[in-house]
Amino acid sequence: MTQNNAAKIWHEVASPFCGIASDDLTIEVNGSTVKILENGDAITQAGFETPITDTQPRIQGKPASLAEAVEHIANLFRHSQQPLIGGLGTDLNGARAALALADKSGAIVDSQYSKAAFRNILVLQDTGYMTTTLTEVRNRVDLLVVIGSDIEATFPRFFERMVWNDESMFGQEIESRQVVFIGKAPSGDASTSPGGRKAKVLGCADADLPEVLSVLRALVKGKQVQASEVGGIQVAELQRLAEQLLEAKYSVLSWSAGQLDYDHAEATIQTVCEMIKELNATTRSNGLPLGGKEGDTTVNAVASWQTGYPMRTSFHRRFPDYDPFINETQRILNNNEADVLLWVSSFNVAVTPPQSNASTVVLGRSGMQFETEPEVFIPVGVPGIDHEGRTFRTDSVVSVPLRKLRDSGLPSVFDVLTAVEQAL
Amino acid sequence: MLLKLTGGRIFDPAHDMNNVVRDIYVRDGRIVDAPSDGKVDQEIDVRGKVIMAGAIDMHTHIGGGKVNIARTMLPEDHAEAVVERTELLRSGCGHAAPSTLTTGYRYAEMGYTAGFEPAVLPINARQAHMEMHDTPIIDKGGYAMLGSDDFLLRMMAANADQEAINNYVAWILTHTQAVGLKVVNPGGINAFKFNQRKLDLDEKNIYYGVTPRDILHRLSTAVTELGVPHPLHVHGCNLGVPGNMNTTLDTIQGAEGLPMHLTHIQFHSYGTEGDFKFSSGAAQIAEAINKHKNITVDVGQILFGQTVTASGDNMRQFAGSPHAHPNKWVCMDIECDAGCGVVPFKYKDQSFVNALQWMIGLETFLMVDDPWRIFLTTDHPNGAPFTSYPHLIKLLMDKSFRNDMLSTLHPEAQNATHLASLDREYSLYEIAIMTRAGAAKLVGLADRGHLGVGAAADITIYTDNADREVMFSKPDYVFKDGQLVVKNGEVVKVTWGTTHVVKPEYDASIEKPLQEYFDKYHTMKMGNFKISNDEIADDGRGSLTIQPLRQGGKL
Amino acid sequence: MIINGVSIDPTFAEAFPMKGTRVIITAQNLQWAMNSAQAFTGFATSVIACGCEAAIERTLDPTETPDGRPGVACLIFAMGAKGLAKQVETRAGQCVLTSPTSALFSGIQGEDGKDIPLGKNLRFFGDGFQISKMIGGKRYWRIPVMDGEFLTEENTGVVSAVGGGNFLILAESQPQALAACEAAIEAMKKVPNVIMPFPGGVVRSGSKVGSKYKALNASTNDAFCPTLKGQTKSELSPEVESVMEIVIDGLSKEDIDEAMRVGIEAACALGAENGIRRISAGNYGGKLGPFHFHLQEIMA
Amino acid sequence: MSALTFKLIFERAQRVDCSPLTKDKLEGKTVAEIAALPLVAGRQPVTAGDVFEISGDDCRHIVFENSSDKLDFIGHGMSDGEITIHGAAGAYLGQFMTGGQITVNGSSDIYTGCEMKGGQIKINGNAGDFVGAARPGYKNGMTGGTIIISGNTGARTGDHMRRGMILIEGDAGDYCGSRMVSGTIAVLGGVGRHLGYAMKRGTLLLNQAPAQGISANFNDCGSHTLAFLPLLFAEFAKLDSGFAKVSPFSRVQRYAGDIGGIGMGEILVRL
Repeated sequence: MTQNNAAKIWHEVASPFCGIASDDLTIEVNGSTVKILENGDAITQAGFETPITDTQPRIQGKPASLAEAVEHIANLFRHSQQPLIGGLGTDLNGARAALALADKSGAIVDSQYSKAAFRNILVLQDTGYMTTTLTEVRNRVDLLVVIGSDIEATFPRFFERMVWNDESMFGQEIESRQVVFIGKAPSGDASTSPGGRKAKVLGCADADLPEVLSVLRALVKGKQVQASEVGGIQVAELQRLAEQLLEAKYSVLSWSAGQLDYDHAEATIQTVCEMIKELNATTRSNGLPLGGKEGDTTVNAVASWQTGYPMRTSFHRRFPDYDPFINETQRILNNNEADVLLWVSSFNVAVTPPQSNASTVVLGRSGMQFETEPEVFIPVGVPGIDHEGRTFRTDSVVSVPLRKLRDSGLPSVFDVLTAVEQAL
Repeated sequence: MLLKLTGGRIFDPAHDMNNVVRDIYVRDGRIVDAPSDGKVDQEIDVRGKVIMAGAIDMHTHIGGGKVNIARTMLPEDHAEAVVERTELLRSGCGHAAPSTLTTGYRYAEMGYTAGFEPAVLPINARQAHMEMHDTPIIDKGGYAMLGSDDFLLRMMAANADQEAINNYVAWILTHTQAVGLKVVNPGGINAFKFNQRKLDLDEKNIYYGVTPRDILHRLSTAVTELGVPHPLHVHGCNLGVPGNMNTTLDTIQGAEGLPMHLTHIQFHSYGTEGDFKFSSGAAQIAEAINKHKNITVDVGQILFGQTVTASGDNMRQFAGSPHAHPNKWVCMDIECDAGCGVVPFKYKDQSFVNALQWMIGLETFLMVDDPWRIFLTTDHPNGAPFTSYPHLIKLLMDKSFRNDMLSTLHPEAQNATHLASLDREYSLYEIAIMTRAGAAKLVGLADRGHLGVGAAADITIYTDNADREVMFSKPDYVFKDGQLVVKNGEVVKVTWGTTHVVKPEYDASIEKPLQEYFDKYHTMKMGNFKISNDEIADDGRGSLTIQPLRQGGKL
Repeated sequence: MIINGVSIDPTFAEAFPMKGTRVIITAQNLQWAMNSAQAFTGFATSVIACGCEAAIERTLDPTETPDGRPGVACLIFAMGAKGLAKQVETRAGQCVLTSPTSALFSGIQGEDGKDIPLGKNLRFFGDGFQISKMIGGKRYWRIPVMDGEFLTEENTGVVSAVGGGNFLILAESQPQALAACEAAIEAMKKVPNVIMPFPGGVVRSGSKVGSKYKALNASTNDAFCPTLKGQTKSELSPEVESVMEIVIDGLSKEDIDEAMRVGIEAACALGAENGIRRISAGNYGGKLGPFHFHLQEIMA
Repeated sequence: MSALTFKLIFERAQRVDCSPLTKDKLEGKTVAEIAALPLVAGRQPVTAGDVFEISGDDCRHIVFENSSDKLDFIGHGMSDGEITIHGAAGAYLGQFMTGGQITVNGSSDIYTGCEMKGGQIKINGNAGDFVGAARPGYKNGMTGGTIIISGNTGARTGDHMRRGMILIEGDAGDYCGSRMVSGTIAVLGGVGRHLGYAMKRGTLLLNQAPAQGISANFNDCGSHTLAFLPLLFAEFAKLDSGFAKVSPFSRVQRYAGDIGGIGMGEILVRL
């Protein structure tokens, strides 16, 4: 790290900190200080501008060289009854290295974001879905139904970029777009049209979403519904929405699985996805799952192509053994089934490892604070700031290149994990 | 290090060598002349064995979004085919949607040294390359997919001149790092977004007013004028629709002499005769292919069993979704670029339609005269997983085996084919054309698919065996770029192949409208859309091989 | 052989192999079970023209039925399993499915697990609303109907059976012949596994093989027709003025043996003093059916 | 002959795959041979003898003593015989079993009776989530047999269940009968939320009305006397279960749903 570099301005910078991977950021880098000049928001700001505080690996709290730290980790792996590679906030090559290490060491892999991701993956594996991607939404959506999610809280630029853009490719009058929220109401005004039209909100508690969506699906199919109200929503209101969905030319139903934060929310998502398929009998309608930040989509994609399975796969049998319930980080740690936890969180200082009895190794973003000092801590570079990388957007179709914006000298997750693998 | 392969029987159609006994010398990954001093470092006695160049699969869905959706969607398919790791090899899974690592190993174990992903959505090309990067041993490359992308359709609706379209095509090929151009259900994927449910060759896209015929003409012209060796790779209209043979015949006619490759032709050769209103159009299609020397095809043979269909053609995949087995499927609209549909499917030998599909594929193989213009594919995994190639080769080379199989199929379907009367049996030489020399020529790989001096030393050596399935399942030796990677059908060394691309020149002025288009309508910046050469090299394992353009390219 | 003054002919009844099944019809009360059962077994006297032979075997106490309601056991026989299936299905569809409060069960285990559809195809009457239930290894269908749900077991067992057991009662007068038949039937009804398929269990139109009319292959048994004593080669002595037959189908030869035994016994109990003169039986010379019921052996 | 007994030597940290320990796989083996069988327990190789103290010789009756909820796949694919477990059982108890009987004197973990085809599982305790369910990606949960739980079940009881019976003497958790294709789940105690969610067909028979009522994705079909219930209770009467002691009823309120899907499932509540 040198302090005397002249400030450098970067354009068209992609953000890995939010699942829609906005790639229009303008960023100024001065030494190791990063500042967003244009198109930032609360989430990208924290992501890019968190300063580097520590650069030195530590073993049991004591400074160590990277080589010593790597050897220490390798040693933990050699003697482990069952290692767990968790967190997995990383980019393409970090995911590749994690999987190679897991395969070699018989570890279990899981991601910090699996809880949310699996609400969609379990639907994919059961009945599949019809979905669309951001550019299609931006140009075609005429009715956006947001399910159980306050999108702007976690995807602050979603409405600005995908719904209230200046122009649609197909001559659609942008102001005519309809937005309906089911469940949570929006926390801000991002969903309000440029003309000042507020989104319609059919509010209900999370716990009522399963039934509300099932009733909506019944109405879309023209089925008789006896109830006059579900979860506090008048069935007549849902009937109107069902008619809107049937009339729309290109409706989009969106949810953020991270915000559908209740047990078995996949059942609700499945209801929505099956309804979408049914709508396509006569018109076009698509789902748009929103998520995928900080490597969430990336690690599932890489794991799928390298092993056939997404996260929550164990290699302890020398082949990929997938089990989304047994191979869940918190369950494993609660039951002391892993004795080594290798935690990767290269994007977010707040994503720290869960407390457990396992020997914990952290490949974390510089500045991470711990309640309990891990056995080993290696500050690693942030993909898209400290080294090049690639990350997938929420739609698992588009991936964007992440650039190296500064020369921090911090190793990448790929570097560290590859070194550990080779040391084994 | 000079390696000598002594006394093998060479089948090298690129040099008209049909079963010629000759020694082969390899140095630094290349085939070289015999050393003047006769000194070699290593010699392998391959007397009596069959030597061919490494096989090339010119149409196999091995990487990219739709394949990965298939993988994630089908844990039950993997569970029956998990692959244990070894000291040398990574673990993974096989069958319908195998993991990338297993894909590379399995291809190599069958003597294949290259595979080409035929449906690279430009917007998803980065992912396709990531997956191919993780596919060991074999070379790879992709065909970028256009034809339903709004940028092209906008140009066509605005009557842009061909030069501009050529520029756009060249720009796409360059920046998606592709080796060829593909079109899938031309304009149909786009039309589906406007809720059109079918689009025949001369049917207009309701928004753009553009027809599939226009798109095929524009794109095949572009490919030809740019000098891209691989002709436009066409997945035609009406895939799987009974009666689509007429559309296909019309497409062949409409190519107007321009080179065109019609892929998985089996799925496009259906008539409507008989009680089931479903019949074979293979004879008419084969006749048209025989007549039109500008046309090449690959078959997309189906074989019975569980697989998964993965296609950019979401219009047709949506139509086919009621047949999903097991009942789960995905359709996507993608980025004003294209779409995709993933539908698991089980081909049943007692189903009339499936049995006839099997017959139509084989009829096509046997009735197209010129092995340089027809290619062996199952459209992996759409017709069957690529691991069934040795079985397919046996069907082509062994008439009695073929007829034995035929006699077990749906009886009504047997009555609807004259396959049993087709006596042709492919020779080893013809197999070598189809899977090596012809494929390399078709894809435009100058230094692959042959055993001449200067060629890359991708060499497969088999023990001749009357049971061709056994023979082609397990080569004795496979060399990739001169390195012994497979011995007795097992991987002994893991290497990483190269990525074949073409780099046609284009006028940079095309970036002006593109920039505007990206900024106005897209959710990604043009600069981030482009895939750099460094991304192909990636962590150092990958490499780029730029294949020469055909002479006479306009730009 | 003479029992109570009644002579037992040294002849035999000749019977044929058939396929049979037992079904149980239950309802809210015995009357409604009976209504359904009577219709189910109606017009089923002879396999030749009816396609099957069927009758009520006996009524069932609620403790004896699968669903704890009053019920009726019916036996139904046909020449083969296929024909039996067709008859069972048609009759169940028209006479049980339609009958208020009824439910329909199999009352027999098939030989080697062989069975035929009972409600299996009736379920389609439910138009997609039918519900399948596996209970105790058996599949049942619940078919929504206007009075609630029609419950039917999916299949019923098929067993080999014997059809055409018979004996003839020769008496001095018509009322006496009938009285003897009534006594016989009353006794035979208590025998399990058999039915007497003709109305009231008694048939007066015994037949012979063949006819002077080419179109017919059976015709009146003139040798036993009392009014023809002088016109044909009669089997009847002058004092016999009326002959009636009891036909028996059963699940096994032994069951028919038993039914014939108790029936003849009851007829004979009335004795010569009530005008009962002879017991005989019908056969075709032993060429057509493998089962022979020798009257004197049965009564020995 | 005495029961073949596997006594867990010490509570292990990693989960143990006990699928090799069934009659079908052990028949004809000596205790020494059995002790030498490799078992998967975490990534370190172990043998059955490392994990269990093994005694007895009758593999028709296998007993697990000292059992723990980390012993997975007990009775995996068994076709007959009997397994008795003293203590807890882990995940996937009786997965794919086609016959025989498993008794747990303790509680079982997730996926009890996963995709089982026949036989009987009796849990004298509680069962975890996904009783009788299908693994992710698979379409059919249990397709036959009977699972009896004397205590409570977790969530998603009978998810994707296709045939067979699940009898819960205590309470059923949330999403009981979710995505059920057919079959019968009967509950003596209470039920959680989202009862029958996305069920296609099948019967949820409740001895008492759900405390929270029936949700809007089910329509009321009225009160009825259903002829099949006496048959069902006659079947219950044969079981070693609290269900044998319930006085049979056939008068129920019938609700049909989940109306969001094909809506052919039913909830029957005792009247």
